[in-house]
Amino acid sequence: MLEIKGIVKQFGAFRALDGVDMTIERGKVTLLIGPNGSGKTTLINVVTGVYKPEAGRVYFHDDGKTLDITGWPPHKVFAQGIVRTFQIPQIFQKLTVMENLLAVARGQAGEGVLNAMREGRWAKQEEELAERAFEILDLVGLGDVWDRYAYSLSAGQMKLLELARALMAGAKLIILDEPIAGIPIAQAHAIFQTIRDVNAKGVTFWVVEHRIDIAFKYVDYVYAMASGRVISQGAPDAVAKDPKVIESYIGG
Amino acid sequence: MFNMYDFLNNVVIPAIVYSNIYALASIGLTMTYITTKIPSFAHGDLAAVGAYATFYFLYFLFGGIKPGSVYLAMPIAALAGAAVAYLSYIGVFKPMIRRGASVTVLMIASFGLHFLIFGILAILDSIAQTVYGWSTRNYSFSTGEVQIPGLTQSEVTAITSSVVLLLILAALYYLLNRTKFGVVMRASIDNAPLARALGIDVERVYAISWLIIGAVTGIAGIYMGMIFPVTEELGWLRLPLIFVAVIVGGLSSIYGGVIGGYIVGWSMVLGFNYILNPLNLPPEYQLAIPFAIVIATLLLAPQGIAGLIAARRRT
Amino acid sequence: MIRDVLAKTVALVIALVVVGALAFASPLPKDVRVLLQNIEVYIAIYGIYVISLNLEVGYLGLPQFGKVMFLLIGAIAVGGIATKLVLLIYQNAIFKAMGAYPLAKISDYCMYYQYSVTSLVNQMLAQNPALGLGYFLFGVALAMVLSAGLGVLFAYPAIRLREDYLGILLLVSGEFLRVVTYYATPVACGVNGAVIPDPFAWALGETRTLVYFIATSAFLIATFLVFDAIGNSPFGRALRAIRDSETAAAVFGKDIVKFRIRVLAFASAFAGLAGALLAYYFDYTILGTYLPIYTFIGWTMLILGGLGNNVGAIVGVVVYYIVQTLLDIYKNSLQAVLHADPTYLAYAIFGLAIILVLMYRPQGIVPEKPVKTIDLNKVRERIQRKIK
Amino acid sequence: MPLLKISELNAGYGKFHVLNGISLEVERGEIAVLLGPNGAGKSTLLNAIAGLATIYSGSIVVDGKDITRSSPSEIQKIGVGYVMQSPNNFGTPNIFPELTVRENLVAASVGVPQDAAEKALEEALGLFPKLKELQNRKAKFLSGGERQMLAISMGLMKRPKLLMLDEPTAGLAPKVASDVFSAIRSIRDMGITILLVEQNARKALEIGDRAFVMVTGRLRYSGPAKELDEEKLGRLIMGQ
Repeated sequence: MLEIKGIVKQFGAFRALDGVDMTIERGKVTLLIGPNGSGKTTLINVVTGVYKPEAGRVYFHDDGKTLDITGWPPHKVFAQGIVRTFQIPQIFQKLTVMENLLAVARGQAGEGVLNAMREGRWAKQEEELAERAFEILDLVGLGDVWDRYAYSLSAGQMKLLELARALMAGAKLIILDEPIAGIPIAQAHAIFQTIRDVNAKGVTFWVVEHRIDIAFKYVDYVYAMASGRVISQGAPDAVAKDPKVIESYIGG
Repeated sequence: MFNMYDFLNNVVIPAIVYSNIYALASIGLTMTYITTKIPSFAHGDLAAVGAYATFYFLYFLFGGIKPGSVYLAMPIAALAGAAVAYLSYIGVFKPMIRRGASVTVLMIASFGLHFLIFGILAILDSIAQTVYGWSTRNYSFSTGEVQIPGLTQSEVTAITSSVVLLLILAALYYLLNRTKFGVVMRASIDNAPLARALGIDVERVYAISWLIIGAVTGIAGIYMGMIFPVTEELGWLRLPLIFVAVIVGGLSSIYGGVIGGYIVGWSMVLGFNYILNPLNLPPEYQLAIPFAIVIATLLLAPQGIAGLIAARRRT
Repeated sequence: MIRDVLAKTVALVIALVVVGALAFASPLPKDVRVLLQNIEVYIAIYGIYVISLNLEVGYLGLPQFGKVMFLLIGAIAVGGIATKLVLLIYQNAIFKAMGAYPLAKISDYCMYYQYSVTSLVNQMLAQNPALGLGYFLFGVALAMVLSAGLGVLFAYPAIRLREDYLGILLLVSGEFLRVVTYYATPVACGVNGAVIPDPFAWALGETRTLVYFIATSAFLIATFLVFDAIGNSPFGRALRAIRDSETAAAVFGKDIVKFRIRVLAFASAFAGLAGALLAYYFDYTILGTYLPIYTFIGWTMLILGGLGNNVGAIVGVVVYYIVQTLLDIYKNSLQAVLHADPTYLAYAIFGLAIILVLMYRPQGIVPEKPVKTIDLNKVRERIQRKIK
Repeated sequence: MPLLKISELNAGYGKFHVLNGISLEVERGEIAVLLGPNGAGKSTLLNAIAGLATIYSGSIVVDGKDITRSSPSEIQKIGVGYVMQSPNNFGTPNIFPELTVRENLVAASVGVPQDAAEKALEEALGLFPKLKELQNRKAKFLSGGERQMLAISMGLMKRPKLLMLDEPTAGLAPKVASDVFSAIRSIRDMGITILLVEQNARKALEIGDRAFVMVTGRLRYSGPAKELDEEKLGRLIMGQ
């Protein structure tokens, strides 16, 4: 679904990404690991249009078409159905859980100042959106707290809310940046279980996560990066045993 | 024909006096901003507090204002300004910052504080008049300036305010660069999380900076009182121009604020003499000149003077 | 229309009718009624002003510290432009009576004979209520259009900058506009102040107040309805999302600058409307009096009442006027105790109140409620039935 | 009596739980190294000891004194020095960029009597001769290695009993990194106990006396550094 070819990203004299090739398969959950400073977040930023790469291309395959999305601005990448989350949850604190979802739905007729007053123009759409939002909330396990204010959620629920919001925005590919950082273990497992559940409905995932002992149990394919290069890839078990990966964590 | 005497009297002297006043007031507001990130709407009121403290002190002591006596009252003005500023920080801003208040919320709190100080000053003023018969309203401090034979009062004020500004800048420079407290204060401004990790009580450092802010602004109040009528609005009416000076100065350096104050003062006086007067425009338009400058600054160089200097250094 | 919004609007109408009846047709003593009448008109006007401020501050989190600018623009539209239009219409009649064309030498008109001209114009307007109404509506519409345009224009340099810069720029712009228009005599007679012909000159005494009460109340009701409707719509929800996290809103495709411009234009238009109503009701305006203090009085009302809630906005205005009026009533006895004008006490009280509210009850008297678009509980039940 | 004793510590930042039941002991005069993948909670543990994180339960005792509820400055007085990661989790560097090298050291000596502070300053400049040459340069103009040396010197200004170092060699060239490691050894030789968080596990195990391995907020290994070989470490980190 996403094809990354020979990406190079340079910050001054520092080569953050040094020819990265990666393929994110449709319908799979792909994990990206690597020590600090290995270039994981930089790679996400290149794909989502925050940075422009010096070399290499990013292709997005969807609906039987191939788009070269290299260097597209963030909102255009978003428009293609690629949504990312942040390490620190950026939720709308004083909106309810439900509103957090409704607020990010695409193409809302009621978001113009004049249309806002004409309920007839958006009420039907709003009903449909609400139905979809409830389904998503039930799917990620936030169905019971839909009318709570977002600030009252636990840290784990906030991460789930970010996931739900990405789904609401109509994402085909969701890029998660450390979805279980700072989450107690039981809840962390629950989040990955939810990721699998959502994945079963056809959404592709690309996850960056440090807590590999948990993450490995839930993913289909793993890439390991070190110093701006891919050093290993394959099934979770194989990557976990790869001496190069262990070396990257030990050697520094 | 260029007339040196007119030029001195109509341009240089007033420009220096205005500039010094706005520079003095900008020092405090810039410090408020770089320590606690609050563009405080109550800043002008600190100047009014200084002015009123001067009045009450001198009336209490001499029953009026005698030549040179304002300098006797200067420590009192500084003390009063410092006390009110310190209380504002400890009582209002510190607890709100601790609770994670946004800049906008802090700005609103600061105008609540403005209302409070303003109201109290006005009430005290009325009491002073009706109960003690001290005619403080719309008074001017110009009679309290020292008298130097052969010099007009404006000329003396131009000199004394420059001396005071320089002394304060020198004292601040010494404090910030040559004392341990100064190093600690700059450290707290530069990198507060690290300062905390190193065991520096950052809140205490800020509280002390508010003392300094209040003291300097209290003194600014005395000079404001020399050319503007003293009322509870003394500082408040000047606040928009102080903001202009601080923004033009770049909101990040005390010296930038002083330069901003000079730009405000000179632009008003030069604009009055060489634009408004020849074009027969009303003199009050001189207020519009600094406003136009700040709008231009925000459009072209939002980082202000300090930002421009920093940018030059980088290249 | 959303039922909840309609219900609140109906409640507002009933409240206005009840106090209207108390003020104009009740056995209360005359001075009490006059007091009530005046307060009601002010509450209606400031209600519009604060509701529009709420959209900017409470919903979008925009630091609108230049709000008074739009009262000023309203005053310019009425006292500076609409007034001149009426003078132009009646210029021949005025020339016949006074021997001069009022607009020919504006400074003379302002300084020497604007009072006599206006009383003449009022006599003629009293004969022609339709023209009066047209002149009234023209002033109001002009105020709204000018405010919307200038609001965006003045905010534009800082619209992309941080909140503190934007807030200060708006404050300074208000002062800029005030100084420039005040000292330019042709705008609205400068330091003399502009006398404004009364569009409802046919109504005299208490009837005039009643007309203004009805007019301002009608505008308040309309404003409330419009702002509460857009507040409880996907638009209002998007604004609050931006307020809570600009980063996330931008990531999910919201164009923040576009929303800021829309809100500024829309809210400013209604603040301009409030300014126009104030000018007409007062039938006199001095542009120099539109000081930043009125921005902050608006904020005070909003903070006390409750940010992000239009009911709170009105409650805040009412509370402010109740305190103000009580201080007015006990003015003399307070003055004796305090040895000072109680107005100053009001400042101190409101200042303290703002600080205390921000520290201990930041949600204000009436807290913000979730945006109500459709009945979500119903949707929820329907879905749960479907699952079963 | 161990210098540092942590029992059943649960900690994090506000709502974010990071550490789960950490118990460990560090003896006087040793170099203890704390290893583990990113996000394991190593920095959070150091922050918790320094009084900069939220502690939900458990206790931290330094030199016989319970510091679980103490403020950062009290903890420093008891004798804990902390050299943060750069940038740390507040997003700031571990030095004051706008201050000169000397001023950085002066700022770090807050609360130390004047003569002791001056002595410590001379000592710190003696430990890193390079810094002595650069003492009047603003810290923002220093190289990466010089910055780390400055940060370590700042940690020493209060003559701590325990010095905590968070990734002092991150992003440094190998030559510079090994200078830093030898400096850490000489600090230990001054009698200061060291708790070191390192990405470069091999190097760290070389100089360490004791090792801890953390994975996802829990302690997975605690014992002599020599007994922790790379294979074992690899298995721990990979969660197997």
